[in-house]
Amino acid sequence: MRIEVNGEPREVAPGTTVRGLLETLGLGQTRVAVERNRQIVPRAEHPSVEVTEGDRLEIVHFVGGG
Amino acid sequence: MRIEVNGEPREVAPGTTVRGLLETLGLGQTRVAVERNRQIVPRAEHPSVEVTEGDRLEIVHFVGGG
Amino acid sequence: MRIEVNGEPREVAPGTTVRGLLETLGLGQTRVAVERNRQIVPRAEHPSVEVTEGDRLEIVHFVGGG
Amino acid sequence: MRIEVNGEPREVAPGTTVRGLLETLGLGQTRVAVERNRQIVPRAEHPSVEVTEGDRLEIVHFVGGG
Amino acid sequence: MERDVLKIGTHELASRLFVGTGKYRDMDETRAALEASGAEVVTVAVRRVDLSAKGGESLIGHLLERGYTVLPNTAGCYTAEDAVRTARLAREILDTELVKLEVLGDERTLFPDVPATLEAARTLVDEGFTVLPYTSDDPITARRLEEIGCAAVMPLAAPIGSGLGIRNPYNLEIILQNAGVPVIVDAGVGTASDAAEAMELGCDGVLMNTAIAGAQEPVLMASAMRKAVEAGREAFRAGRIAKRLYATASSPLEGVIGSERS
Amino acid sequence: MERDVLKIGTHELASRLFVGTGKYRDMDETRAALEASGAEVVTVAVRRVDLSAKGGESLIGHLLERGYTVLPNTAGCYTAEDAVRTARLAREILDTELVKLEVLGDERTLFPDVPATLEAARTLVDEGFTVLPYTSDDPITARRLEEIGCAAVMPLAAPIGSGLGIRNPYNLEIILQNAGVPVIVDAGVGTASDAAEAMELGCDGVLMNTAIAGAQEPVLMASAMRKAVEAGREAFRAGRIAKRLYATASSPLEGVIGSERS
Amino acid sequence: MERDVLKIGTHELASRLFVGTGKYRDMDETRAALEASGAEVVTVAVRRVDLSAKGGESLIGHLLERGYTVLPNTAGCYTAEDAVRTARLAREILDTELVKLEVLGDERTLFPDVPATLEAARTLVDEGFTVLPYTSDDPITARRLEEIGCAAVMPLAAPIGSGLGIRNPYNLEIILQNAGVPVIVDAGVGTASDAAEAMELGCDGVLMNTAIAGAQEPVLMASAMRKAVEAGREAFRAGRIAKRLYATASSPLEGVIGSERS
Amino acid sequence: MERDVLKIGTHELASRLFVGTGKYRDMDETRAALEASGAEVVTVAVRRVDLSAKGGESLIGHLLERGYTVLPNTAGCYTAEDAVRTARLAREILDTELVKLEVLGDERTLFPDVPATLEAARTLVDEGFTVLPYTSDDPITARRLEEIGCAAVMPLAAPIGSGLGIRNPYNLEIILQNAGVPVIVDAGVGTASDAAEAMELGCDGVLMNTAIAGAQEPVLMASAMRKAVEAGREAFRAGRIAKRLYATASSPLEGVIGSERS
Repeated sequence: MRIEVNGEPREVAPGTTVRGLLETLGLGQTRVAVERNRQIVPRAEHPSVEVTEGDRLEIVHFVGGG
Repeated sequence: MRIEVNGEPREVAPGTTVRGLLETLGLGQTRVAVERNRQIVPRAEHPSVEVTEGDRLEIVHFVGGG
Repeated sequence: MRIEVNGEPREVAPGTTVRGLLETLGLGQTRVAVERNRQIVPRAEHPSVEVTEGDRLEIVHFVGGG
Repeated sequence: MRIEVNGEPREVAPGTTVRGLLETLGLGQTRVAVERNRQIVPRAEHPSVEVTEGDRLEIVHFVGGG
Repeated sequence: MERDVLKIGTHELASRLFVGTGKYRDMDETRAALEASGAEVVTVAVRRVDLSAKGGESLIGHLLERGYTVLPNTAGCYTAEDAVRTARLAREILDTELVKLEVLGDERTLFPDVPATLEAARTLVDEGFTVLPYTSDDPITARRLEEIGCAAVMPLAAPIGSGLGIRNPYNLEIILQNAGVPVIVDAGVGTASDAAEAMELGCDGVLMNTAIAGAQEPVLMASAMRKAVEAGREAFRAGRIAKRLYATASSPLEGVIGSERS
Repeated sequence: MERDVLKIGTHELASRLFVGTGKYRDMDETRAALEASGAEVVTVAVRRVDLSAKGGESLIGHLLERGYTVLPNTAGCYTAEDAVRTARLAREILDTELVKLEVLGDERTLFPDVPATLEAARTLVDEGFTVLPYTSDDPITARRLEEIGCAAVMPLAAPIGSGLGIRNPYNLEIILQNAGVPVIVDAGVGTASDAAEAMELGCDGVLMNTAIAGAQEPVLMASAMRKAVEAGREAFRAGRIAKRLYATASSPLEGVIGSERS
Repeated sequence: MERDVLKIGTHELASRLFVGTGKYRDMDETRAALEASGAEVVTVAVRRVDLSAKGGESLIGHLLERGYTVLPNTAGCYTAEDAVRTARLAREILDTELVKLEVLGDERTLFPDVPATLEAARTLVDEGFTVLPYTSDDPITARRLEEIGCAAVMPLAAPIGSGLGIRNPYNLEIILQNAGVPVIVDAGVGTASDAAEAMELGCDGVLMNTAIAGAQEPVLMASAMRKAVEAGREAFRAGRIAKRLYATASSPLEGVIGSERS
Repeated sequence: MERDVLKIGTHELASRLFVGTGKYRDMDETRAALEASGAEVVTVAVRRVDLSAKGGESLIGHLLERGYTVLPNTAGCYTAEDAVRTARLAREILDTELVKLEVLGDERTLFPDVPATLEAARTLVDEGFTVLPYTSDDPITARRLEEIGCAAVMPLAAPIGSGLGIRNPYNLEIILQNAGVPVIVDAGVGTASDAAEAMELGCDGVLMNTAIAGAQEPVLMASAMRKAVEAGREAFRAGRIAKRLYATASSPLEGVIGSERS
């Protein structure tokens, strides 16, 4: 199943949750926020929300800035 | 017939035109612009346009300014 | 015997030493410097140097300043 | 006869006057001032004053300056 | 040397000093000051006719007779709507497309209301006005006004009538480097050197009123401003010397008398 | 208005701009720049005649023919003795009592040697010279020079040829408030607004050379400086408006359209 | 003396220096500089996770562990929409209502887009954010932002990273006199005296990043900035002496030796 | 980091703030302010003992007990002779070779008399004093004082007690670039940022009295000045960022959300 993460195409298994995706990406322990098709997915819903074909996700975190 | 000119009430005869009003006010020879109920009355129409009961007119000219 | 101290006339007994004068003035324990007729009298000589008729003395100390 | 003019050695005939020297140097018509051994030679005396062996002359004029 | 002309919209101007007509003691002083300033463009305000007043002498009559280019302003307007209304009335009075757009933010600073100024500028440009907007010294706003189609941008040097001079030459420099339309400093000039400085920065003109009308001798100050604007413009074109921390002699180093050196 | 004349010694001047004659490309440029500057007083340096050089065109001849007042300087002198010697030679060349006294402290800053300047000034005043001394912006030194009998004092605005402009207007202000002789800013002016600013402070004149001769277009800059000095002087006499942090409107507050206000 | 606390929204701060976390060589330098700065509030940016990169050391982990108050910014956003989106994401990451709002006008000046900043501020305030908006030094815009409900206003002193210092203290003064919320100078500070000057004007705080991170020795500069902000604040509270053109002696006039005077 | 020590003559100092002891309300305030300033060197004046007065509390006793390095001044002297006499008396009181040499030019400006200062400096150096001369900001005079053998030079920033701050940083810069002895700004500082600025220019120290004693809260201002001098020194050593007209982002340009850019 094709989705887009941070502007790049990715293959994920059907039924993958946001939480699952984050773990796959090695971001299980990282403080991030996730936008799915421009809607924020609250952390609490990461385990339940499944990504679907064509979803565009943004996964962001904090970096040094002024 | 009551109208308002530059914020003050005035009595004018029915059928008074803008042009006529200006002359009454001694502004026949002065460069002014006239707004009638927030719509500009083009100079060309001053002789034809009649003021009517309750009209609110603004008569403005140029003064020194920076 | 008349002398002048800090611009004011004073009577002192003949044979008065600089040291004696300072004590008389209540300056025995104070850090001061003494000029006698525009010549500094070193502290070591205060006990020995006698003031003489007409001497002009300056007794100065430190005060707050910038 | 050796003299020095503006720091450089020169040969001149004995009996040469300041005026004569200036003419020799092509400065007859130029507004200059002459110092002879650090003493100014007034213009009026140029024709009469003779330069002598070892004289040090300065011949100056105006140039552009701020 | 080719003529140094300032083009604003369709107008070609030889004088880069724009002057206001407010705050003078009387018409004679106004006349004399305008004359001494050498200005070609003069600003006027739009106000209600005072119906109780006797006619008196006409400012506008004098200006037209002398051939000044009249620049109506929207001074005193605090909303885009009032400014647009005022501009339209001005055009109706004089059949001029010129307008000095002012939409003010508050009465203490008389600084512009930036969003409202942008909004009014859009409307007036659409209606065919030649818009000269009074604005802050913010380079972003200046560029937006140019993009909207204003014929010039007129950043303030300091608050209107404050006489503080050019408070932030850095912003003006940025505006100038990025502007494709004339930049005219409007407001804040206090004395001649302020006007010269603005021109030396590369500004295309200076607009002032209080600095002249408020001086102890307005006519003499008008002459000073005329010369200052010309001086600053010429200095800008002449190419000033670079600044150095140390000195460079103006007289020759060679041929100095005094043995220790020559 | 009564004529605004500057008196220095016995000299009465209408122009308050004094210009140097150094560093120009050639005599034509010198001529044109002096002309454009409107200056009446021009400075020259005293140097050894170059005996190897062909006569060439005479600067001094031109200056006298045009009726300029020639002000010889002692530029390049680092001791009171050399300066005095140079002044005497200058007087011998031209029978003028005028001298611009410079005794320099070092070659990098070309700042004056204050004690040596005071010493040379004493000697030259005693010998009947009309002494215009180049000095630092130190008010004490300026007063001493006046007490000695100098006809004017000429504090620097910044190092000679630096173009930094008036680095310390506060010192100039103090000098001006305490001076009984003309105060002429000498050195440091870089562009027109600097000259105007000096005059607005109340200075009686400005002397410059590099700012004009070193500009990319010296003749145009000379014209700019003429206008700037006149502008600054007129602004000073006209009485500028006071500075305020807040604004004051230049258009009437009454009669604005827009109901919420009228 | 009572504690001098700065309140922003519900936050009480003892340090008035806000620092960024960008541009440091590495985490060690970041750590040491933040430590030396004494700052309690530090800004961070929101960016996409680089999926190709190894985890590396976590900035945010360090900040939280040390108890810093994290202030997410919307740097890099050029529209109100992007800024709002970024703020929401930041809140989701950290459950913080704090946001440093930046909506930029262009990439060369990084000056704010005033209308877009106002629009984004409205939205974020409505959504319950504690909004600290980066803005120009325009007093009108500052007041609008306060009216909208921003918890502070953060006018720039000069362009971000320019190090030019306070280009227009007059505008800051006007902003301060009319502000009912804390005024924090954001951007443009170059060195310690700039920070002290901002505090002496009465600003409630200073935010900087490049001035520290870009110094040759960031940690030493961080210490300098900490002291400068404290010094400026204390000087503001201590009430400086008035400025005078002339001198006033600091040593007694009486009792000086030297006959001519005593 | 190696210790940052200031050497003057044989004295090694950790604090670069020198403070006067004049104009305080009483001894308690003096004590507290000196304490808060962190200064090691404090200046005192030499005056006639008031024979009519009761002993009162001794300033000098306190200073010595606390281990301050006492720097006697010659304040109030208008001739080289009086200054030398005063210095000798000071040495006799305290067996110190230190002297802050002041020879004043007049009472309104309290500017130094340059030739008299040079003369007195020669004498005192010959007599073995460690001479710290108060001088104008003239680079030539500063160099002469160094050549004479002064242990430091102390140019004024502005008139004593004026609080105008550094009126001419250009001259200070030239002095600093050419000095081989410590340069300490003496007089004119008004607030913390002035002191920081002096140190950032590269000055080795700052001496002040009125700025602290004349503040509404002298003790708080003393603390401010301590921090300001440290801040300025650290900023100087840390190497500030260069000044740029345009901006440079402090947050990363990569990874911003918002499709139009990422």
